Amino acid sequence: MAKSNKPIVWGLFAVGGTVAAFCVPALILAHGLLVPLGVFGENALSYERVSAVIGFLPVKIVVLGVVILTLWHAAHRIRVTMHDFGIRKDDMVAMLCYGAAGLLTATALLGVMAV
Amino acid sequence: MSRKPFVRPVPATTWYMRNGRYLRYMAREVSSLFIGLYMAGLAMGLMRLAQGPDAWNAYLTALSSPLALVFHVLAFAFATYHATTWFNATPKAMRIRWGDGYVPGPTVVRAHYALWGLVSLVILVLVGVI
Amino acid sequence: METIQTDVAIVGAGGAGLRAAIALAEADPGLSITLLSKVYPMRSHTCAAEGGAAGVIKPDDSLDQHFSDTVGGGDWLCDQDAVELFINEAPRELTRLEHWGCPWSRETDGSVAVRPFGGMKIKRTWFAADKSGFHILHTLFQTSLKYPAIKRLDEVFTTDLIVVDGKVQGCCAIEMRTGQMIQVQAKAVILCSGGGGRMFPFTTNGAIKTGDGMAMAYRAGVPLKDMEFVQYHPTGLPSTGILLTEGCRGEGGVLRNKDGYRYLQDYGMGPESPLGEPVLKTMELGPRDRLSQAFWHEQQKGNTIQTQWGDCVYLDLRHLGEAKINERLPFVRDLAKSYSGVDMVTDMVPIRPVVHYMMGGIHTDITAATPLPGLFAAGECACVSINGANRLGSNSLTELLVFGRRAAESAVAYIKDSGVSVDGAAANREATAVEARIRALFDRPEGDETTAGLRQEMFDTMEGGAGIYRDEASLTATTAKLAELRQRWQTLSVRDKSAVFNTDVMQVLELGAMLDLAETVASSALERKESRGSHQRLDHTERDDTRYLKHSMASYRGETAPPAIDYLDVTITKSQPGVRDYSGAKS
Amino acid sequence: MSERTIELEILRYNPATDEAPWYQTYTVPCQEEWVVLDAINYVKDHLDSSLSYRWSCHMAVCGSCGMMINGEPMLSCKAFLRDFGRKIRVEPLSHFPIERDLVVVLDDFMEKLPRVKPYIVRDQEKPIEEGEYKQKPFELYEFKQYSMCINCMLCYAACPQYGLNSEFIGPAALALAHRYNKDSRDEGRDQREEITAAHDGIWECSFVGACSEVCPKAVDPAGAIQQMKLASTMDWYLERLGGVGARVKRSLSSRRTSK
Repeated sequence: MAKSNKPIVWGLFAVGGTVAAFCVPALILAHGLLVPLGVFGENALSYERVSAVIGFLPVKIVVLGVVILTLWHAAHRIRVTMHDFGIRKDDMVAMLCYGAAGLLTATALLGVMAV
Repeated sequence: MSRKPFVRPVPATTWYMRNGRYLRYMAREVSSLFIGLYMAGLAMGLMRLAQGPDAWNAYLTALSSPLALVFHVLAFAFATYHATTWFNATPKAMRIRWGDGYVPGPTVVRAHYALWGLVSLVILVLVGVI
Repeated sequence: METIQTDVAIVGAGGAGLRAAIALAEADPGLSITLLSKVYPMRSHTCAAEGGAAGVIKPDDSLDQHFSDTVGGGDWLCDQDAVELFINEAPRELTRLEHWGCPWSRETDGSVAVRPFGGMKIKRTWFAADKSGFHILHTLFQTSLKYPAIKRLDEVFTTDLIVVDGKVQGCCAIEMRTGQMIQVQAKAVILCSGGGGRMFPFTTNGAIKTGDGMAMAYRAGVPLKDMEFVQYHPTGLPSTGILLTEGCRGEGGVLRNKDGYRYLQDYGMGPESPLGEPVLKTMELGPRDRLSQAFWHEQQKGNTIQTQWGDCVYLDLRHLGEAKINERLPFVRDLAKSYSGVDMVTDMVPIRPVVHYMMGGIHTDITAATPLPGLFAAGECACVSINGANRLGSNSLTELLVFGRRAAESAVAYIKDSGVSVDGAAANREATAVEARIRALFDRPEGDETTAGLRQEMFDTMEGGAGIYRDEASLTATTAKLAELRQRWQTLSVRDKSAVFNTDVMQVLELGAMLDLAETVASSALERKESRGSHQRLDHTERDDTRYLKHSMASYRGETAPPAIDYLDVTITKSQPGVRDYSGAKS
Repeated sequence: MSERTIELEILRYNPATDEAPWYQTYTVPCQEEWVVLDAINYVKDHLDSSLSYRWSCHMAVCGSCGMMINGEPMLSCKAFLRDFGRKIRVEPLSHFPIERDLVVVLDDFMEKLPRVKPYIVRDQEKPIEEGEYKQKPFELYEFKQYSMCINCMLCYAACPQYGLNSEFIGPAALALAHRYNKDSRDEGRDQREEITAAHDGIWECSFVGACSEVCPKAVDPAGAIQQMKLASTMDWYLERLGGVGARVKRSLSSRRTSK
């Protein structure tokens, strides 16, 4: 019987899951809730400041690392979750999940590198 | 042949309704949908940043819409749930040797929670300062 | 009826059966092996053994010492040639098990650790914490999966041997899942079917230990040897009979009566050893028969604790400390906590003697062969006899290995030397008769007798008349009662008429086997007018070597008659009967 | 001696007469300290001799008497009545075909177990004369927990992935594979990976963790499977690193094996 090729994505899933666990709750809290609610003031995440910070290469790498790893973590787990919900077309689900993760990876890469 | 084993079917789409353990598992798995959508939004945001100040400001405005806020409240809850389940399970998957045994699971879990607190604080401060 | 043809059939897939199967597969890969078991192999009762397996490996030990401990422990009723062979083979077998992956507990340098055990002058009991039997069984079972030649028939209840022209040519069995009869035609059969402790109400034995194999051999004409010797384990949980390993005492646990007094010193096992420093072969490290008998005397004196499950004494392990208990005795700690609500780290555990092991069994010679050509036996169902009148703890797990393998080798030699072939037509006739007998059970008219009712009466009479202490009156009453119960069994009907997994018919057959065996126990005990090892008579309190340095042999005389009791000389090679001394007075 | 009466609701199924399983309720007088198995034995002995179920040791080590008790897979010999109310529902283990009453068909597990080679595999056997393999306390500790499995099948009854896909090798068999992989005497991991790392092996597990929660012997199959995933993932990447990866892999495994 052929060995499964799941290790490729599972490695990303595991590392991404750890990164997501450490970073995502605080990120959502800060960037998705506190900033829009004005807790950090009117000028929080202003274009100038954000683009200046992301201009640094080390920051680019960290931000991309968090975003991309978390995306692949989510993509893999969504694939499994679809199976758990009774959707049994695993090949198609996998293609959609990983395809979306790939597209979003490219989007994030393009975006960050262009800043 | 007198045998006639009876097979009880497992409902493929609703099996997890059978008990609380499975429901908690599904909640953990569903966290990936929220985390994934959130990250998709963030990736888009980074693209908007590259497109210039107007695009970025429109993105920030969109973030304050009620719909976005509701989504982020939910996403925050699921992401936190993901984090706790993830940290609690870590010592099972990764065992760290310590003398003639392994670092006790609860110690590993507590260390993760401490680090999580620290990372979260850094993120909050950074976003607050920026 | 389905017919299976095989070279060797093994009945029972516990430690001995699995060891025999592996030995057969290794002896000749071309051999076809059929391993029948009424349960899946990993359910076999070997899994419940806790303490360990004895074998000489340490430099301070010697084969001679293991020999004299065993022979003295058996009150000189052991066949000494068999003991010698056993002791010589023991270390190799235990090492082989280590190579197969058995997780033996270790010393810090990585070598196998040994612990003290009752009646052993030197530490020589290999152990895997307090689940030694469990690990041995699973190691053997898992290792057996390597050999495709071993064809298992799991959950197949063997009912009878097929005997053609005075030779065993297979066996008949009920396939539980279909209810169909199977005949396994074989050139040789090895019985590894375990003991029958379930004929007593309070026992460490699992429900499956109903002595079916012993009864099968008995009905086929093989004498049962030394059946009066039934071992009580001194430390069982009172409510359930759950075993608390002798390792508890090996690690330093002590027995106390209701006043907290270590009473064993009053029964020739003193002087009292300091707490936490057990002295080998004295006090709590005395043999099981002596300890159980001491309990009985304490009970007579009113020094026991009355509990809702009867009289008890205390097993005290508190001084060992939590760390040692968790390392060496985690399983029994959990058992005592769950089933008796007592944490042995902080409290003393109420315990009482419970039936544990049958020294007697199917008569075999030193090669594991029975007098019936083609039939071999090993393990608790057999009596070779290395255990004599009282088995030392940790000898039986080793016995499974040594004699399981030996039975296999003897079976192979028998097949090759005798050039035996199976007479299929005659075997089929025998099997058809067996099938008719089983079918007839279903046709018995439904009367008032119930399996549970008869079983309870058997319990009562065995406990009352053939327990730790016996006398003429109690044994006469018991034999009479058992004769009556065997009669009444003839009218016991199977209420459940269905085919698939019919445990009702299984219980009827098991009860029949137990009643046959119980009668051999009581009759042999009645005839042995002396006290020796686990057989203690209140009316004949001394050992009598002139008349009874002999094996008793119980032979079958039909469905209604009691067994004929005969005697066979004990083989003595180098140790003349002496005094069993557990006072620590001399070496 | 305190007594109580319970209502035992038992799933019955006789293939000869029943189209489908049904519940039968028995009123059982019990002792306070009884386990559910004692109550079932009472039914068998005094109320209904046709009830079929498996049991033997009554001390949680033979693994025969696994059942669903109030929906939870448990050993009935270790399910104390004191932990339940007056009404107790007993069913055969989930995810297995019912042979009869509380007896389930175990063929599937018995067929899978040998496939993971649950025994010591070595290139070269050590002669008995050379004595035992040395095994340091840590080397024993590393696999001991996974050797405690009694094959009671509670984990399969708890595992939803096994329920959804019976091709899945499942928790107990995988934990046993892990037990031998982690044994310092063993050299068979690569052979076992052919099965364990294939589609129906560890990758069918989504780490629900139910197996470990119901395990009566604290084996933690879920943990074992995650560790196998981690090791298998490392292998996958190392195998694709060419010579360097192969060297790292070799040195990782040779460190473990006692010669």
